[in-house]
Amino acid sequence: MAAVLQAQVQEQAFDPAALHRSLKVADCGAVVEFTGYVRGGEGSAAVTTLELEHYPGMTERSLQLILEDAAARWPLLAATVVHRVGRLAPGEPIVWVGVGAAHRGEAFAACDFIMDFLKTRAPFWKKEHGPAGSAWVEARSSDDERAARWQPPQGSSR
Amino acid sequence: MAAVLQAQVQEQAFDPAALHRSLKVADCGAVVEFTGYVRGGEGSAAVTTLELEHYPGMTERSLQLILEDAAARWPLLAATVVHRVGRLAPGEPIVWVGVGAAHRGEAFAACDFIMDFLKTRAPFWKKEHGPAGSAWVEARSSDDERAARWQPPQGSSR
Amino acid sequence: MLRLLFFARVREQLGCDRLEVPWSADAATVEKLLSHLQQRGPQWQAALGQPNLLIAVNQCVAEPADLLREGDEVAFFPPVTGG
Amino acid sequence: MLRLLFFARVREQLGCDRLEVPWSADAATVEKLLSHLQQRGPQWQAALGQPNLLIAVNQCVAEPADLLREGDEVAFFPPVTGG
Repeated sequence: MAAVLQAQVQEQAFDPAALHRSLKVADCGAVVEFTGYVRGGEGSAAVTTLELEHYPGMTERSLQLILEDAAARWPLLAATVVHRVGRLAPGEPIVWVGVGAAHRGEAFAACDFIMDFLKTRAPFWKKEHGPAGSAWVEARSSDDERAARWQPPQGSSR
Repeated sequence: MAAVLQAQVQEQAFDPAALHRSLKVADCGAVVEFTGYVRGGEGSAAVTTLELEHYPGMTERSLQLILEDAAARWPLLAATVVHRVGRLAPGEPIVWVGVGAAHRGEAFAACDFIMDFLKTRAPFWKKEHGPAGSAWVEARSSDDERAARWQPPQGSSR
Repeated sequence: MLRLLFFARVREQLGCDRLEVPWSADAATVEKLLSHLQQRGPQWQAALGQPNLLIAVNQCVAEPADLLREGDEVAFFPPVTGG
Repeated sequence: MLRLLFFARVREQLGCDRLEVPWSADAATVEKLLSHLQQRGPQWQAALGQPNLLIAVNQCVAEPADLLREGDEVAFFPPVTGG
């Protein structure tokens, strides 16, 4: 059975309870969810607004490809990713990834994998605004290192 | 800052949205949640009721110790585990584990760790009832193998 | 007195969920108590003779050589299967 | 025509979010287009000369030697930072 995959990019807030319910397909035994929030920082790094720019079209496409990669690596029942764009305040949710599977091993691995590739492949860019001014967030090498943990699936030449 | 740790054992259903909110302390950037559901099985393995027995007192204590172990290994802001006991139907949630942290790496690792030790250390026992009769669920060696992935924390002699 | 508790399959096999026995100097370790209990009859031999049996003393998993003291709570159960 | 798009820091440095340029045989690969664009002035040299610049052709990340065809959409952007 093909996994139910959903990728959404939107300005408005999302409803984790409804997203969770949509993952509970078939004889689902395990759901793993990740929610990422805007952090407020402190002192000279304080953030009052986080601005999220993206590349409409490529964003949705890259999220869908990441979900398809995950579903090809693990026997998933369902996987959803929702990413917000526009202006967000500290404490607001930015991103939600949920995975439903028969067993927890694949649900944990796939959720972690989807976040790693979202962070390093999906065309989103963050700009922080605060009392000390505005600055684009720099890409972190730790994100590249996390993404590099995932070897290509067996039998794949990618 | 000490992590906010909560362990609950109860017959009634739980409210994931309220549990999630209780994890969002301080400047939380990442929440990872696991929800385990009763699976219905098929054919001769069909399950109509899952019965969960536990060891009152030791159960709460062992869950609390698992949370403390996780908080000693990773810089967590909050971690909660809720496990149900009594009689449950297929599709009902059995267990919920949520972890809040500044960054996603530690939230994913700690949530996965807590589930592995809950599965192998906390005194719960499942009995399946179905058209083919009733049977205690056997412990799975795959759960022991998952728990063995976690080495003692550096500097610990345990 | 020792307060003995039996759970899950062990409880069902014994038809017993709790039992009080006097503490005695010749059954003052986990393994000695266990062999005393196994002598209560074939059901006890079967239920408590399983190689994967777990024993907790005062709610902590115990080793065979651990000492027992007056008033201890000793629980016998199969491998756990929660989650 | 090639439809060029610029995002985030690159967009700000250029003061430009999109541009149409004619397709030409002498700028028919990603790297040739890039060096043509860098010749538009110092701002273009700076914004498009960054070593970590990413380029996508028709919404897929491209390599320098990739061919460009009439009508392609070519996007220029810094490393991504979503999530």
